[in-house]
Amino acid sequence: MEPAEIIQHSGGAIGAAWLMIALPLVGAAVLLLGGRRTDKFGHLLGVLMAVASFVVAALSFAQLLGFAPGERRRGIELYDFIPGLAKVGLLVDPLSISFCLLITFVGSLIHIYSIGYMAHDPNRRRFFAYLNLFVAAMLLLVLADNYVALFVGWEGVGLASYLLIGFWQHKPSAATAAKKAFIVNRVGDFGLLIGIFTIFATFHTLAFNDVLANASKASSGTLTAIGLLLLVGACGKSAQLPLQSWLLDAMEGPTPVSALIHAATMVTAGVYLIVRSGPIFQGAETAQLVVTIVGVATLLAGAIIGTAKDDIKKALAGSTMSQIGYMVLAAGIGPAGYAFAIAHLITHGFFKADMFLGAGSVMHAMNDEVDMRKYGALRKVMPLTFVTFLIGYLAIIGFPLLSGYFTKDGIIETAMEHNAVLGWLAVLGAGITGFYMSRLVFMTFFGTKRWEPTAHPHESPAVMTWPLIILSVGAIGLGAFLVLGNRFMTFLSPAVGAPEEMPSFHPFSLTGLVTLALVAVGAAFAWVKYGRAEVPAVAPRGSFLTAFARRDLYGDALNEALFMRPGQWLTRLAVFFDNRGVDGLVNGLAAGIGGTSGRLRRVQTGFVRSYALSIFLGAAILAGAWLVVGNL
Amino acid sequence: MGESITFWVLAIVSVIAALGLVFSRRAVYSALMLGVVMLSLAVLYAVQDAPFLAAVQIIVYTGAVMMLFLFVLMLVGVDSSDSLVETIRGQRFWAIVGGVGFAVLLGLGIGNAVVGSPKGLAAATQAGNVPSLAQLIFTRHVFAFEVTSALLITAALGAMVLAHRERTEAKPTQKDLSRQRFVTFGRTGKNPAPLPGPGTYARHNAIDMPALLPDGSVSPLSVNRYIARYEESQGILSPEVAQVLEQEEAALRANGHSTPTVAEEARDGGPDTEPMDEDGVVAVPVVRPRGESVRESLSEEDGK
Amino acid sequence: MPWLSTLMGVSVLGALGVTLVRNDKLAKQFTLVVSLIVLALTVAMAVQFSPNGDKFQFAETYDWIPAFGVHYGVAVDGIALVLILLSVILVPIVVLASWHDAEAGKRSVRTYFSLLLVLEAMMIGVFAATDVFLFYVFFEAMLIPMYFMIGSYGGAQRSYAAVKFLLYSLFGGLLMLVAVIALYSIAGKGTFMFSDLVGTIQDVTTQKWLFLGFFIAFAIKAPLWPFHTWLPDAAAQAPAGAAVLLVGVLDKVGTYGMLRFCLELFPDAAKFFTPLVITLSVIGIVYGAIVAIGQTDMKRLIAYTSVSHFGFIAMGVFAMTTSAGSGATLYMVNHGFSTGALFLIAGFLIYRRGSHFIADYGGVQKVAPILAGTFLVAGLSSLSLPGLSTFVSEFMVLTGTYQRYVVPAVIATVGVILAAIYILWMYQRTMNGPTAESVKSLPDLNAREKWVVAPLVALLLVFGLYPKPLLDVINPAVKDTLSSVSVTDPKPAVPVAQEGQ
Amino acid sequence: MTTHYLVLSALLFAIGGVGVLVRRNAIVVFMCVELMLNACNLAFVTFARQNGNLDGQLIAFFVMIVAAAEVVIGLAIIVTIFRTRRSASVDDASLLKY
Repeated sequence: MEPAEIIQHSGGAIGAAWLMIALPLVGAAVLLLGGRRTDKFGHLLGVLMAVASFVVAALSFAQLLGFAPGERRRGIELYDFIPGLAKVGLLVDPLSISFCLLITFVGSLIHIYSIGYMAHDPNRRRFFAYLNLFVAAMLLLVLADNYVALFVGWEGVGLASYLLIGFWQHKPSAATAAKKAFIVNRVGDFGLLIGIFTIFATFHTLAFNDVLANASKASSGTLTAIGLLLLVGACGKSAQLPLQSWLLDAMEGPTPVSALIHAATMVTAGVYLIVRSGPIFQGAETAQLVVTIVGVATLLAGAIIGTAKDDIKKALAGSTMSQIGYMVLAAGIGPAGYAFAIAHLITHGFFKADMFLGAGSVMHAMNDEVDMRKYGALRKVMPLTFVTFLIGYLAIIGFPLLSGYFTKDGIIETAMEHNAVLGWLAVLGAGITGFYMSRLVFMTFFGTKRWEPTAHPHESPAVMTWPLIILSVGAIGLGAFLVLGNRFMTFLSPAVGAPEEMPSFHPFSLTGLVTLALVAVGAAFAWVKYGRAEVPAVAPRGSFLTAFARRDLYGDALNEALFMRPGQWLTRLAVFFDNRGVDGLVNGLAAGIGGTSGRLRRVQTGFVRSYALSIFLGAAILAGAWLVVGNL
Repeated sequence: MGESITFWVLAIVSVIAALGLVFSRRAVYSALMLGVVMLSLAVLYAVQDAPFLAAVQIIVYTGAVMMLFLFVLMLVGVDSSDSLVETIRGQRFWAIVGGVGFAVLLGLGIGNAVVGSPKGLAAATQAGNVPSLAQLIFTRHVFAFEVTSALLITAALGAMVLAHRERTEAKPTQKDLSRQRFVTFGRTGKNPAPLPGPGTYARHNAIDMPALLPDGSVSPLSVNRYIARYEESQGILSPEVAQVLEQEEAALRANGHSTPTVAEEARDGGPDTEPMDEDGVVAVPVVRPRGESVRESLSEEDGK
Repeated sequence: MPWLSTLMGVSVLGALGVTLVRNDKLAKQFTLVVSLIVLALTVAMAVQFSPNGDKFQFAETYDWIPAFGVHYGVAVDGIALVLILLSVILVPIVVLASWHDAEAGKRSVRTYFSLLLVLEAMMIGVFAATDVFLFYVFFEAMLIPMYFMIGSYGGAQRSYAAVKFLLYSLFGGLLMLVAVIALYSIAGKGTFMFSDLVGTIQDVTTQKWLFLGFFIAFAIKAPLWPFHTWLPDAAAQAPAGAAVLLVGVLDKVGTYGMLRFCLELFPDAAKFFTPLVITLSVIGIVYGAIVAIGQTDMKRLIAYTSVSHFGFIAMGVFAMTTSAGSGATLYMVNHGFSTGALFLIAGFLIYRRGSHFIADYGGVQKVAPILAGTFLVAGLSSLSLPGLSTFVSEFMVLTGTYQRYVVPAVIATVGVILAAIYILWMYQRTMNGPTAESVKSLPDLNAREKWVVAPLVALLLVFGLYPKPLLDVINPAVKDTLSSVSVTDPKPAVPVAQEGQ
Repeated sequence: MTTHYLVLSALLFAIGGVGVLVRRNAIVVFMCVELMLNACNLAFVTFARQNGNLDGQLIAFFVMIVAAAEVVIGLAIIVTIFRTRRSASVDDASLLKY
């Protein structure tokens, strides 16, 4: 089934969809330009704008549901952005509205949570300004109806991410992490940009509508090139191999940021891009294959990294990488996988945000300690945090009937049908997930107290726990709601197309049982190692594998050896070459002329008579020349 | 025919004079040679229907300009003469090459040029040479003429400015000079009093008469060395004066000095005059650095 | 109304007026007022410009040297108009920014501001000239005020930098003079008017030689690799305000000249040399960026980023597609604002701390958040962040170039990554991290400085989101230029029936 | 006859030129310059007669005036230099060098 036609729309909530972007943008502008004057109400304004944006999204959604399924793609023209290249417009369709709801809803909750989390930070207003900026950019990314506007949003979220990772800029590690995130993302953008150039050179338009409807007319070589280039962009933004290295460092940012940007929304933009550009990938099998390989590789790599991290946020970040790997895998499969990719994306947004915020709550209680080896036995002190975290945990490992069970299993099943090798690797990933997430929970909430003497943990205030509760509700039920009866797939199909045959849900398929078994083994292994046994305060050295995982699979080392060192060397060489080579040539020329002149000036003896002699001889020569020429 | 004769005579004279101008060592001779050239040219002008210019040539050049030259020569020193030894390498060779080459080239050019017979100025000077010229000057070229007047005034002013020397300190008064004399006396024992005039106590006051001291003996101070030498060479030196000179010579020899030669005395301004330096200090003969080059050129001449 | 002459006349009269004012403070205020009047007049003129009317508008032509057919001929098309706008917008900002710059040098304040106004008149003249000889005169005369601004009011090595700047530019200018005279005599039209000279040189070999004469002058001015080494010295030594005008406007004359003269007068030669120029541009983009990364001096770093950016502009000019050409023209304008902001804010920072070495800073964000924030915005515009105007132009240049030259465009896109490295690394080293002891007491931007930065940031943002007003003016002019070179845009591989595009 | 005058003029001019070059006494150098000027004047006067108009004579007249002015200034300069340097040699005034 092909995607439906886009219908130009005006009026109603959808006609005002631009407000979704504009409201948080205004919030950000007021807070940034207003300066200290807005300190008092800055956080409230930020929350208000996010919630208002959610309201618009919800109303739009409601209006969209009012149309027949085939008429649910609504385009809104805004203005002529770059004459001849791109007009800016919004595309409200099931795909984008799903994202909008996720972004604004989770975003609003995290805004609320941040009121409590950042209560003591003198720059809270600026924090909310950046959060608002992020929400605006992210919404532009998903609502854009062409690649240029998408790219604007794409870079906008990158900027917000940069600003928020480096929010505590006085910490050199935070500043470096922010810069790294931006630069690695730029490498991805490099691919995305060239992809866009290729699209323009091929189609002479950048609007989704025109490009995607005509994608099948282009040669498969072109489509493969475009697909791979878009994948590079997606890898950068979604922290897929080989551009994954920035995500772990990005945990330097405040925890709500990690929850919103580096778990729930921004990092899934790559998945959005691949799904949105579906027709291009469907015309290029090689590109699709590469997408699935990247997805599987990343889901395993993320999981392995997650097993070895003692930093609670980095462990969660590894898990995020891994889960996005699942989504990318699904997105690479084609229309059969799109719905599961997006559904997993949404449920992941809920449970991962839930867990990140839970982790934030723990850190808030433990004086911003992130080392899990210094936690333990927190379940009694922070019961609410514990329960909500536990729900998120169960959801992610795929505990039956919770969200992850439906969406992740859906992906694994689809992958299994598509390609058995990929499918089994995805199953293996699920098993590892069971291990590292259990490890995390056991180390944090069970076992004995290994607290620092100064730590006095306590439950967080209501403004922080209520978002946790709401998110955990989503983590429990959203999966079942979306997947059962192919509800989401049907909803999404006007936007991304649908497979020939709707999948049916088997509660006890072979794959599902094997997965469950592997997860149970992983969890049990974690219980043996970290739940029952004493957790050493200092990490044991561990095997080669542990070191491998701890050092992020040597990703940073590789980058350093392959790019940074040669880059530094190249830079030094270039500077030297510029100073001595290019400039040296010029200065050498100048010095040469100067030297020659220095010698030539000796001719100026100061004796008036020798000057006169040269004049006289010159005159004689002139007279001679005149005679010769005159007689010719 | 008459013109030809005049031309050839004057041409030869003027070329020889010009060569003399260039090659004579003494500047005064050069000046005279230049005068000869200018006079010859004046005649040639006259021959070529330019009587006014001939007159101007004589009046302005030979009269005024030449006088100026001689004047300056006197200021700088009449008998100073150039050494003709060249100091800049290759200068003379190339100068002569250039000069000869230039002359040959110009001569060739002119010689090759086809020149008809002169038109003559009869038509142009119907009103006479001077009135015709005057008419041109005061009509067509009146602006240039007026400008030249400005030029001349400027030149006159410029010459005054250049030649004027600002006195940087007060002129020494008689008191200063007198004090200076006694300072010198204290330092060198030189007689501060005026030299005795010739003829004091003597029977007559001719320049060759040494003054007599009250005891009737000859005052050595008053003996004019030039005249004494002359008279000695003529054998008419009076015995009193001879005696004085011998005594003086003996005294100097005892001190390890030889008798100063006349030339030396003349250069130092003679025995009677003590050169006063600009600073008002009586110069010790050896210390006179600024005049060195002049003296060197003099001694060069002496050597030849 | 003779708009263009009025603009220049007001500037020149203002410059004379400034020298007559006895009081330094009054002189500054007077300069500001004059520059604002010029700005207002220019805006009034721009409003009357009709983008789809005649190619050259507001034309004035008077005989200047009739014996050689030299005219005083001025007029503007879309390209010149936006560049003139750029100049007259930057001048009041620079005046305000340089309020105390001249005093530090203990030299005449009035002379500095007077030179600024003279420079403004010449900048207007050089973009407006429609007579090739007049263009040359302005092209060279512009050097004089800039030479004095660098040489008298610059940093420690100012005389070295000023002489280097002058010699480089003169060298190029003289080559151009030769070409101008040759053009005049070979064309044999007895006139220097641009419109009469277009299309007169048919012989390709002749075109090539004349093209080189013009191009080398422009490449030095622009500056294109490898003629760039004067720029870091001059920009680093010049006072911040002069550096802004130098890099923001004066150098644009080079790229403007390529677009106006090299392309239109010598179309065949331009096509012949395109591979060479594109290669030089691409080298410049990557090389400038890499060298910028390695700089330790803030102003030199910014100067090298400009080398990289000028590569983009030259590439856009010679890619000869509509979008690349318009993008390059827009890039000239945006780069003026972007680099201007960067130079000025770096100038404020340097003025406070007294050092231009990056290593002497750190953690400024904490003590001067507004300064740091605006610096970041300026920096982000330098790395072409979408939402800021530089993105639009860079995107257009790259898209346009990619249509015809895939590999150069791809290599040039690497510049996008490198830009992120040099800007963010500099920002991190100066603004982030623990606050260095020496900057603990740095004051934040004062009101005057905020007034300097605000318009630039506003322009970057407005044109970043809505570049249409500029592009509407630029596009017809670029299309006209390209049609006179007789090239057309490549056709798409997959034609798409578009609605309304 | 004209040719003879002109050759004489050229000869005198060349001699004057050589004199300027070989003599060191500033006054003599000056005299040689005057000689050259006179040689030129001779040519002017000759051409005046050759071409039958008075312009040549007129120019010669102006040359004389200028020469007079020049001599006045030149000699004043020589005197000044002599007063400070005690020398009239042009080689001694050789400060105009590298």
